[in-house]
Amino acid sequence: MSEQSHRLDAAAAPGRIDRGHPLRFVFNGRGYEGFAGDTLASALIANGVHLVGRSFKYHRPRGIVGSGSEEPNALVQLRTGERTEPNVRATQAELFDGLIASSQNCWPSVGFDLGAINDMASRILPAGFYYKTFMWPPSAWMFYEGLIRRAAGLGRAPDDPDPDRYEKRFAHCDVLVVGAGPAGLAAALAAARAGARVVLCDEQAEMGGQLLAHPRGVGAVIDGRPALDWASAALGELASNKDVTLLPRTTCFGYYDHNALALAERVADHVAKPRQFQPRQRLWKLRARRVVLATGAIERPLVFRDNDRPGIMLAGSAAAYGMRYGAAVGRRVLVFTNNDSAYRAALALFDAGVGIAGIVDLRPAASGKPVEDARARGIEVLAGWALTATDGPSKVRAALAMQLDEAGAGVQGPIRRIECDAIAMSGGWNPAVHLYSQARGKLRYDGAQGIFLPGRTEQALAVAGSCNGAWSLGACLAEGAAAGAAAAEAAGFTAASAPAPAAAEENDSPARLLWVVPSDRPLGEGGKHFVDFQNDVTAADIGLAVREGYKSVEHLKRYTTSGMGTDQGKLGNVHALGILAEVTAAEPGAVGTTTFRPPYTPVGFGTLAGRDVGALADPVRTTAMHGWHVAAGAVFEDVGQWKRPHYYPRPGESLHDAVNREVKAARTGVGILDASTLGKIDIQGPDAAEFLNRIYTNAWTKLEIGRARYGFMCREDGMVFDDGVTTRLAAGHFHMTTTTGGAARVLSWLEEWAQTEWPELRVYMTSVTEQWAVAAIAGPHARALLAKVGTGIDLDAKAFPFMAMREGNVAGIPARVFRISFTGELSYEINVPARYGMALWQALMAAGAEFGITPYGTEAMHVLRAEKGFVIVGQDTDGTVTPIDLGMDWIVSKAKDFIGKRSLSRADTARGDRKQLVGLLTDDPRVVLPEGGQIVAELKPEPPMAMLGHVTSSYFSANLDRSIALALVRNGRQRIGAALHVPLADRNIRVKVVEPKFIDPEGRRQDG
Amino acid sequence: MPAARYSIFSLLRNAATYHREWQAAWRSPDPKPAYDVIIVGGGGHGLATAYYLAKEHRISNVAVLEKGWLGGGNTGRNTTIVRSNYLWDESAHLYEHSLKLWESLSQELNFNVMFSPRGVLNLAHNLHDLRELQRRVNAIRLNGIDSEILTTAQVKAMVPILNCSPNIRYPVLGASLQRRGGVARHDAVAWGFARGADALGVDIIQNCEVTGIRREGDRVVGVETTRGFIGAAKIGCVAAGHSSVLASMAGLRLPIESHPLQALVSEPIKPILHTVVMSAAVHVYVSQSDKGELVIGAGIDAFNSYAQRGSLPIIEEIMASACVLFPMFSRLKMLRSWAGIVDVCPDASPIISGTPVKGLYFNCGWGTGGFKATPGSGWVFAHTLAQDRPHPLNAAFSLERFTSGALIDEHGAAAVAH
Amino acid sequence: MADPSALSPLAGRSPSSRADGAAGALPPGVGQGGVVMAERALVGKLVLRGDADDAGFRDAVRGALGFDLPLAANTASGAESTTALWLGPNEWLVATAPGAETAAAVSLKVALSGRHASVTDVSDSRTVIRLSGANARDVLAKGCPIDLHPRVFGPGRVAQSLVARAGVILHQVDESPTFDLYVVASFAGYLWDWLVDAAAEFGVAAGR
Amino acid sequence: MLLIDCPWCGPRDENEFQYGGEAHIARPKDPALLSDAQWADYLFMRGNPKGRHRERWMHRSGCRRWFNVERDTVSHAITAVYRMGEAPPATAKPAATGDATSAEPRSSGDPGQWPAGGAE
Ligand SMILES: Cc1cc2nc3c(=O)[nH]c(=O)nc-3n(C[C@H](O)[C@H](O)[C@H](O)COP(=O)(O)OP(=O)(O)OC[C@H]3O[C@@H](n4cnc5c(N)ncnc54)[C@H](O)[C@@H]3O)c2cc1C
Ligand SMILES: NC(=O)c1ccc[n+]([C@@H]2O[C@H](COP(=O)([O-])OP(=O)(O)OC[C@H]3O[C@@H](n4cnc5c(N)ncnc54)[C@H](O)[C@@H]3O)[C@@H](O)[C@H]2O)c1
Ligand SMILES: Cc1cc2nc3c(=O)[nH]c(=O)nc-3n(C[C@H](O)[C@H](O)[C@H](O)COP(=O)(O)O)c2cc1C
Ligand SMILES: [Zn+2]
Repeated sequence: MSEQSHRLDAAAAPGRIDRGHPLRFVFNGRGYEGFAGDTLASALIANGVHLVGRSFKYHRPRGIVGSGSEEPNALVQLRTGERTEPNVRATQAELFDGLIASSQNCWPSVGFDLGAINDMASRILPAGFYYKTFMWPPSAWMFYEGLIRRAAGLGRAPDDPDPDRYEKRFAHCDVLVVGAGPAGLAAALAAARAGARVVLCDEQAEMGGQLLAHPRGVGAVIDGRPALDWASAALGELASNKDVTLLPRTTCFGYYDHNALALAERVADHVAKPRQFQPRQRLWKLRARRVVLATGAIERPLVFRDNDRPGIMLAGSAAAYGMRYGAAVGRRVLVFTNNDSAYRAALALFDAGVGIAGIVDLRPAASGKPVEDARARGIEVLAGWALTATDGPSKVRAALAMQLDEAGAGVQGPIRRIECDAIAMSGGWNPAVHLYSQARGKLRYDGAQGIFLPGRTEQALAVAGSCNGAWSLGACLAEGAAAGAAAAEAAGFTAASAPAPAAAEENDSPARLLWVVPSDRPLGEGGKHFVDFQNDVTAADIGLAVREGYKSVEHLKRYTTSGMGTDQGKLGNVHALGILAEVTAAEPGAVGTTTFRPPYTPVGFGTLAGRDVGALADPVRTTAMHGWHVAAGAVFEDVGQWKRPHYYPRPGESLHDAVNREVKAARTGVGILDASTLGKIDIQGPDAAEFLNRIYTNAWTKLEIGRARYGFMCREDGMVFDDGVTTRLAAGHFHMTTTTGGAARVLSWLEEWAQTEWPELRVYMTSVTEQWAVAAIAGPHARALLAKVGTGIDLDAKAFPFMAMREGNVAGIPARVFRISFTGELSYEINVPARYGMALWQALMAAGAEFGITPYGTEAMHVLRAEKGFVIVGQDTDGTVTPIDLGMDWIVSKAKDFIGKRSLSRADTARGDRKQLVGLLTDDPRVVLPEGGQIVAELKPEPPMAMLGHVTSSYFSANLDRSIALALVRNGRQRIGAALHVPLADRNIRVKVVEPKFIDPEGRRQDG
Repeated sequence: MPAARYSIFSLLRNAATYHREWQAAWRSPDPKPAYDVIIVGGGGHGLATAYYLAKEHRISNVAVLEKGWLGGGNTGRNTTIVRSNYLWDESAHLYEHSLKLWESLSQELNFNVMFSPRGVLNLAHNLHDLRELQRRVNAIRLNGIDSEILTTAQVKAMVPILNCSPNIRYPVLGASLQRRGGVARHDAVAWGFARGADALGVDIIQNCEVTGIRREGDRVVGVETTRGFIGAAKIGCVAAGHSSVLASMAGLRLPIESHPLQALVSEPIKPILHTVVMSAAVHVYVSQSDKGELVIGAGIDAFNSYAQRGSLPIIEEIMASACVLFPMFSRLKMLRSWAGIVDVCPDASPIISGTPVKGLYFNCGWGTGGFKATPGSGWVFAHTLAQDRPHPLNAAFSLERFTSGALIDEHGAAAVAH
Repeated sequence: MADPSALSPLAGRSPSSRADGAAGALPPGVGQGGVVMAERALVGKLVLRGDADDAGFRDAVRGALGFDLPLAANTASGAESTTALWLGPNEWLVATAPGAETAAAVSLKVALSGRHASVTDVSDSRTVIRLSGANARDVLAKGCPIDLHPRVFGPGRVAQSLVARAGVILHQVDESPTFDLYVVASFAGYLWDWLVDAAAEFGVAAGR
Repeated sequence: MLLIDCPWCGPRDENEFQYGGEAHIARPKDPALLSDAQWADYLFMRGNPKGRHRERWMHRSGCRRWFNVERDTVSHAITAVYRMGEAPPATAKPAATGDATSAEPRSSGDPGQWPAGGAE
């Protein structure tokens, strides 16, 4: 365990850490110690560790650049085993006891990485080099690609499933405030005091924003007391208000339509592992009446030669490590800036006991209070100078400085070497306008500051604080308070006109905008000026892209990959377009930004998936008799969300053994099928019959009460949509059945036509699919079985004919019994209220024992109906088939209009040689055609072969002791009797085309 | 005219001069007053059309007018899946023609489009899926295109990270595989065709939006643009999601609705997925790019939209499916999500066709799946424009089919047609 | 349950659905019953359709049920053990005590005879999950997009919406808060499991 | 995600609704009298405008009623909601296809409402 060599003195830099609470952690195999309140990055810095990772393309050594979500470099592989996570920003990973992390994208180690060979070869690897090479020989790309793939990528995915839990929730509020810095706190206070329901979120563990870390916050005074005291009082007030929700560790990552926002809360990432039932992360799906964006600003680097060495970091972050975490980023920190804020950082560091090697300021006439304060402390200020190079193999150890020429285009004079062990740079601050832009807010370019600011927006949102370009604490507080009050008012509350929290104003001198800091060598001809640290994009790459014509900012991004890393260019994007503007002599405002997209920072797949995985991935729908099927050892089939028994194997039986037994039982004894999943719709109203006339292809007006009829529905394009049997219960009352998959779809379809097209028809529809459990019994003994269980119905074939319905009490249970048949056998579909489904089934099974009652599953059902040539919509049809194609002309009314009728007479749809339903018999009765087999008239030794259609259904029929099949075949009706072929990968099968009816074509069996 | 060929040698040569000597990949000329043919839309299809017009038909007095930046439409925002395993003959022939062009496209264009035939798997999760896969595989094979069925064990061997447990909600029961399918680098396709077309004399004009189509009687004479009127007797509109907007400029309506289709990428990780995996039933399709991100396609938002943005529930849905199929994805992170505007036809097949207005042609309706067709689509459309009649490969993809009813319904079994 | 052969969809899960209370012991979770769950098994349910603008229809229904139908969208009305929930401008769900649905249906049909109106027994189509306890709203918020804050939603309010992947009719019964979730039978098992899992972090107890 | 104001239930999340495409496409009274081309026009051809679009929605997980919405297909701003059978708002002229007519926001203070904007 090493001691914390770079931890600052508690008196000079107390920070927000708990020095009484040490935590141990391991980085790259070595043990260290930090304190509660540290991030991994601050703890590493406290231990003097700067080299954290390797860059994406050139594998250059990289250190910590920032202190928050903007970090491009310090990405680590966090944790090990099933909880390992790649690409975690060390700057946001809170330290916990036992944390283990390692560097990524380096081999064998971060200190000595073989991939660094790319850096040596970098001269032939400029932006987009891969588009120009690796083309020969043509077959070799897959080889080159393999090498590229191995070199690319950053961290490693875990090998094992994620053991953690993820939650999601919806939330609603009057005012959402994003960012809990001074502006956000003031906004939340104002809105909450007005009585609004407020949500305040901040991506950091502790709320307070720059008050915790920025020189303009930490030492400041608000309403006469230390800023942090004010903040904790504000947070206390908010926490005690039951209509305020405080969400620390919560990133607002997406701003969607109509003020829908997405927030990711890291509930348990700061502990070794979540408690039982505690989610690791939680997704908040929030609908806000108003939004206040107080997301602050992100400091930007300076683009100077070799600006990527470990130890070179943002000045504000260097100050944050000192003041928030009590950690010194170096012992001799050189400050390089174009604006005043880095002076404040330097002063804060100096006062905390960090040596300052000097301040190099691009501005020739540095003046003003911060400059005077620095000079007063004896810090050397080099005004009008620039850093032209840096030195140090794995950490910066010196910088070279030269004087800038007047235009800032070149350097002159002697070179000064300045020894240092860290460089704190500042190129100004970019307002964090990401969410604002996601919300389609327009940006406005401020040429003086070289930044993009929120422009005008008509959205239900406001922007406040540094995110809006307010740099002084006082202005941030005032903007926040005003925005919060206005948001509450807009949401219907009355805000008290209390004065905003006040803080001293202190204005800065203007910054000097230099997109690229020149060095003594031409750009790209010595050293590298990095713009995008993670993806190794340099200023020279941008020049190259422009030369090659990739001048649109979007082309530039894609050609160079600038801004496409895990940080999405939070540091480099504005520089990239600034340089682009400079090279193309355009206005940065005209060049524009690339598109801001969700998420603001990367969000876990697991977080987005929530609990919709594993057992809860999708509802499992089961019928009232499901428990019986399970106990009987049924094998289930997924039909949509339903679990249906596929077959009921007895010990030692295969699928085919079981199905053969089941189909025989249904034709010789009695079989029983759970048909509960069929869709059922109760249709009532004086115009119900007319409504059915328009929906179904056949006519319904004359159907007698108590009788049933089979019908087809088409879509308006004439293609079969669903089918089923509908029964007339009373003059204006029908019971419709649909396919299992069609249940919901058909009801919606009926509702749509009734409500939108024919509101004059008096008809009401109600789904009763699940009101009724259905047992279908089929077979010669079906009537005897019913008689045995008792029905109170006259079962005589005349009294209760085929296609009729009777009400009775089956086995003492109130029932509707339908004499309809999907098997062609004597068959009854017994509907009972679902609560009695199990009782009915058990009664039938008990009474059926003497008849050898045999439960059968969907496979046997399919065989039985195929033996009869009954089609299954969705299997024998596919959305391109009309009722006429199925040979069902009889069901298509000539007399009346119905949905889809007109389409049937279109040129192509009326053709006589369309694909039509036929039966197929293989020459060899043992051979079962594969479903989906394609049919040809003429066999060729090799594909291609012209296809006529395909096998839609195919089974071995134990009842016929041979195979049978249904197929859609071009001009099939005319081919009956002809021989065709089904060529498969490994053999060809010869078939004969037959009528699609294999058993009992006259339909005698259904009468028993 | 930039003649410099790209190669490792040219890279080395240019390294010596610090890459200062590279020329623009294409010129940026001002529009001429008139062209023989105007292509509206600088996506992959439009640029390919121009390229093949010049290359195959020697018509190089051609302008490609693009309202924004080349490839900024769906070409630049798709999940780059390339395959030709389509059900119907018409589709299979068209996409297969395209796939053949892909196989030598980098060499043809002297621009590495990184076509990577790493195999495309389509998973089956229930018996219905399996039956449909069989149907497709048989049809595709008989059309002379490679396609095979894999068992669950074979799928597992090919994609070890896939959850092939029988105990998940929708287990993997098998898959179809097209080995010649894969992915390609989307941007490179646009840039490569642009560079190729430019070298043959085509004018590529960016930031030039077509705002009107000028007709004289029943024929077109040119287009109004944000850079003024440009004349042409033949106009080919290849504007994907904006096709209806262009059609309305000529007083036409199309059987097209525009919807946002989303996609997303994860942060880059070391290689874990070496093929393309698609599942229509649970709505997920995923591959891993050469940079290491997982590229994942989501569904369309149901409503018409011209905003290139989608909604979060679609992303939640896809992530749940992805985590069910690939449980170790759960701790990876979504880096960026976006949307394109797709032009959806009722039968999920494209329209490559003349119109009732003489000289006006449309190539659209590619919806969620036209990237794979880019070279083939340009090739047949160039033929159609040059000869004033369709090539046999695109004859069936006419506007007329909506009147006759001869649709090419690729919805049937595919559900998602990427 | 008077009739032992009648099984409710959650008979295997909810102790309240079984005379012996034995089945489906709930996993405990961490807290002490921040959420209480029970099935209200076999509650009677009728879908009533008719023209709300027709005073004759309203009067007839009042005559049959003894109270006025709720006419304001997403509200409920009722008397004693019968409740009517607004489902649509011409659609209500009438919930009765278990077993009382048949009589209610008959009196409605009689009262409405001769009118274009419909009464459909859907008692077995859906079941009712009763959710209460201090964290009931937190659990619902995990899957339901409706704002259930007391400022917006309160006793007597009804909403049809989604909870996770199940459609529900949500009825706030009292202030405590207690919610009745009417869910289609085949989704009840999923919803129950989903709720138990969602409630685990608060602790879940079985109610009656 | 859109916030859609169901004419009965009030504002609800989009995921409770089903989209029903372009509104006001009446089914021809006598389809048999139409030519194939006219029938195809009814069946398949759509305005698909960029800008103001009148479309149908159904409150699927709610009251199950169909209704009409006027929405901008670029900004997604909803400018009107009206019941089946009701006339579209008179003030708004239907957008010609391709014409990105910008709509006035319902009221700038209205929560959750987007103003219309131009193309991306
Ligand atoms: C998220 C997503 C995933 C997808 N995944 C796949 C996939 O995996 N595989 C696959 O094969 N396909 C996929 N697709 C579909 C595929 O991207 C498209 O079909 C294909 O890229 C269309 O190419 P295009 O050149 O026709 O259109 P685009 O690239 O969109 O080009 C059309 C161009 O026309 C321009 N334009 C429009 N109007 C005008 C005007 N008035 N004046 C001038 N210019 C105009 C546009 O700016 C645009 O650049 C996907 C699409 C999306 C959105
Ligand atoms: N030039 C300068 O001197 C300068 C520059 C920048 C800031 N400052 C100072 O910084 C302070 C700015 O105050 P402020 O309140 O505007 O900003 P802030 O930076 O104090 O607070 C912004 C907060 O928003 C959070 N945040 C950002 N994006 C988020 C997201 N998507 N989701 C959740 N949280 C997110 C951040 O974690 C941060 O805590 C002032 O004190 C100001 O003086 C000064
Ligand atoms: C295949 C593919 C891979 C992508 N990879 C990345 C990536 O690594 N990083 C990134 O930021 N964006 C990536 N993108 C997304 C683009 O940044 C961008 O979002 C997309 O092209 C749409 O453009 P827009 O967001 O500018 O509208 C990728 C896009 C595609 C199509
Ligand atoms: Zn509603």
